[in-house]
Amino acid sequence: MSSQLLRLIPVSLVTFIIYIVFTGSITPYDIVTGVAIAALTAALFSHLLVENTSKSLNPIRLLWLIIYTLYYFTIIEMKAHLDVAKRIIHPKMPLNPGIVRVPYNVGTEYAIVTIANSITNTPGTVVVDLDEDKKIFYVHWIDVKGVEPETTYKNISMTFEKYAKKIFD
Amino acid sequence: MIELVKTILFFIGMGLVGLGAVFDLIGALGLLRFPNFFVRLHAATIGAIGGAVYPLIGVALMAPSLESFGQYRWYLMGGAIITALFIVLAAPTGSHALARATHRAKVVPVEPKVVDHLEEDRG
Amino acid sequence: MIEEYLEKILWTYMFFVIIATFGVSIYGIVFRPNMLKKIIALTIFGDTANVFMIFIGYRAIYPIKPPVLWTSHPDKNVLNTFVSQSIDPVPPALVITAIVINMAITLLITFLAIQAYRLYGSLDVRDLSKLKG
Amino acid sequence: MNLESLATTYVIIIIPVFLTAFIIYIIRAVKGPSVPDSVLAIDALSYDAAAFMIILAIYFKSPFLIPGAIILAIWAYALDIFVAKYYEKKELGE
Amino acid sequence: MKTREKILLALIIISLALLAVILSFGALGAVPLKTIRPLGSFYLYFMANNNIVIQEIYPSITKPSDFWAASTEGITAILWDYRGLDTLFETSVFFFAIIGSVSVFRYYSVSLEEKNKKNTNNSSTNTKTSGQGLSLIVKLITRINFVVIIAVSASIAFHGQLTPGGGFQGGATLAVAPLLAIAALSRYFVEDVGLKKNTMLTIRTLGLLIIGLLALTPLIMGFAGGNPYIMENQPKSWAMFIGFPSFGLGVLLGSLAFYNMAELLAVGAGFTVVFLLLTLPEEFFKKILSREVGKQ
Amino acid sequence: MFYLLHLIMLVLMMSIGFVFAFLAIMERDLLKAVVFSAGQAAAYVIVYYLLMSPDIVLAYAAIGVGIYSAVMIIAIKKTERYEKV
Repeated sequence: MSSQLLRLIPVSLVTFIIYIVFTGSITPYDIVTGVAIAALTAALFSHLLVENTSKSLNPIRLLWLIIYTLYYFTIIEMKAHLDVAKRIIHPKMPLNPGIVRVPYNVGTEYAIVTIANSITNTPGTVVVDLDEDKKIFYVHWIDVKGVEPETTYKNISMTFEKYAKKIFD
Repeated sequence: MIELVKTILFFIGMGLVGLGAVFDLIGALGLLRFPNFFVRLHAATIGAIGGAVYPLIGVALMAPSLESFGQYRWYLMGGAIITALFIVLAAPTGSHALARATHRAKVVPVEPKVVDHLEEDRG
Repeated sequence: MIEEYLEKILWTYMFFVIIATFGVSIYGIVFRPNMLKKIIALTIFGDTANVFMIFIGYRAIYPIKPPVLWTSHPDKNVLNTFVSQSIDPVPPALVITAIVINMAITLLITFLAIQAYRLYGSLDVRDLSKLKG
Repeated sequence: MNLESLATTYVIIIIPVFLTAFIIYIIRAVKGPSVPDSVLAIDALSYDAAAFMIILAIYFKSPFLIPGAIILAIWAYALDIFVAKYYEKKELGE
Repeated sequence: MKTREKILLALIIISLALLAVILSFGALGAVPLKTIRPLGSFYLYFMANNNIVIQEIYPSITKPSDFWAASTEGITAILWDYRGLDTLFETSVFFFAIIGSVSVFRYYSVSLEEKNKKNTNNSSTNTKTSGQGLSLIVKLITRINFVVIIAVSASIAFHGQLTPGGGFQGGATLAVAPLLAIAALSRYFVEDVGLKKNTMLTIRTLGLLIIGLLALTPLIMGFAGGNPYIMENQPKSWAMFIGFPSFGLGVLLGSLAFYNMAELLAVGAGFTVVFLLLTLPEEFFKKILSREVGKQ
Repeated sequence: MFYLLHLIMLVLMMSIGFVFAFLAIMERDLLKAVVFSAGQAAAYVIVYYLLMSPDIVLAYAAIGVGIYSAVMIIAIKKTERYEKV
């Protein structure tokens, strides 16, 4: 019973933060309506979103999430953007595309989705499909450097998986 | 001190907005030039992340310095941040959903290609 | 001087585009045989009418703002500046009502079209008009 | 020159770049040999229009113009999911 | 395209183009005016102002608070206050369109167990990860997006009297949640969560009822003083009842905020009903239809 | 000068809306017509924005881009995709 109630906390917190940030002001009216909406959303959706409460309230994981976001959007993303931009502007368009297998070794849904969206958000790689039983992503890669699982894993998803394990697993 | 930080953030924001405009143009060009749907997905990613998320974050960084907006500059900042957050979540998912459906329904062939393991595994 | 003429030409072109869109959507409503295509044309017609309505409430001045006041305790200067910069709020308020009613009608017609397809197996008005009873 | 007039001038320089990009997206959306191509172009167009709307709010000096941006982004995502569902499943409710 | 159609199309376009030229050279006046029309200016002056400061512009009005809509947002002020009855009936039009749709599609709810009984090979009934809907990534992101969508739509609707937005806009934003759930997670999931057709219709009717009661409040309270009025925030100088409390919890808070909340509920639930009806599986529908046709 | 910049943006967006509307009416593949009509709605959203009506942007972006397209896609899935000539 108490775990059921604890589960409400992360969802309601996230809803409240989004509500206040989008509103952009902190008057008593905003706080009252925000708390009401947060409670309602948590009651409706917490069982769909949270499985392990202790994990979701762990500050170290949150810190890793922030570090990963900063690192991802400043360095990894910028490199990939420049690479694909070069291919677009180049008059001959050097393309070498193909769909390759990329293995992953994480268990939870959140970790899988973090890796998959990180791959897709990086220009140059798009997750076309995934196989949950064999633990494989099928990734469309703009410049196929090799088809072996080791090569693809090293080139595409190693960094993401390292952080995803720290954040969600 | 706070003024200095605000000014630095303002110029970083301006840089991000300009970068976003350039990436937007490049993404559009890529969408036009690339030969096939699956390759165009990468150009669309540039358009969505480089062309929308970076300028939105840039506007959010610029917002605290815009004094004439008064109280409502936090409204501008919050709207920009939440929109950026939503696009970060939604754009890759939309691309993935479209790619998977297109590959399953065989609407367009995967041409040119070096290798297609998904086709092999599905048989 | 040149700007005035340019402005006039651009406004004329704008009205031409609006009315050409009207013409195209009327063509779609009248001549296209498929019911769903007729519904799409109907929504385009409604949207263009709404855009035209908003143009009537627009003002040709430079610092132009939406009709939203910044403070709930305005003094005289704030009010005068606000009224001199804001658009006319009446047409947007009418258009919101129009959008909602358009949407309700479109939903109802779509339901009817799907039901007609289930009963008669066709969405072509030429086929449907041949049915008896 | 204070920061705000600098921002306004900067946005005036940015606007034509965005408009050019919009036109190129539209060429792809019109040409697009298959439906997913058009959807992809309109999708990217919508996300960029959302960003464009928020940038223009600085130029018009009115913060009240921005909430439309997130709505446009949300519904562009919904359009994606619907077209994907159309191709993938027999029935849209499944 | 036949020749006759081509000629007709050309005629339509040419005549309309002539109309365009006539319009832009002054049939409606120069259409984008430089000045503002008197009615619009009146609304803009009075919607957020109950002071005496506008006596110079409108000297004949001795009590400006009679026209005060308690909203800093012009369009919401007009929608729910100056033209409140229009909006009430517009909401009713949407309501009756949904009632009409429900009566066109005779419908009973289809649960997931019933569906799985038919295809016995599909053994898993776990709605989160079974074969329903799209891939795992889309499912999880859609579930996360519910939180964003609900927070954003609530913010838009609850601040309708301060910033752009309002009940209908918030409700139309909220409608994306059931729509995405139906597409990405399947309609059986939506019904299993508890958003069934009849529940939604009840919520929708409840929202409309709240709007009606709010509109009637000044009337009921005004009967005590003998001078009732309907549907408005504005305190009337002739009525005993002085209008809704205007400031509360630190912001402008007339009746408009409550109208917007009720409208959010009504519109969101109404759209859910429409999408649940539209995504009814065709095979079940065919069965119902054949049974009904057979009876006659 | 500034006013002309607004006007040019408006003219461009209205022309884009017209192109999409024309294609949506003339296309025989109904699914493509729906996608074009969503593009027309996106162009009109920017027109409404430039005409300074944020409330209409909110309402119309939801209805024009989203609900019309979704309802039409469902209807096409339930009925038929190609228009007979």
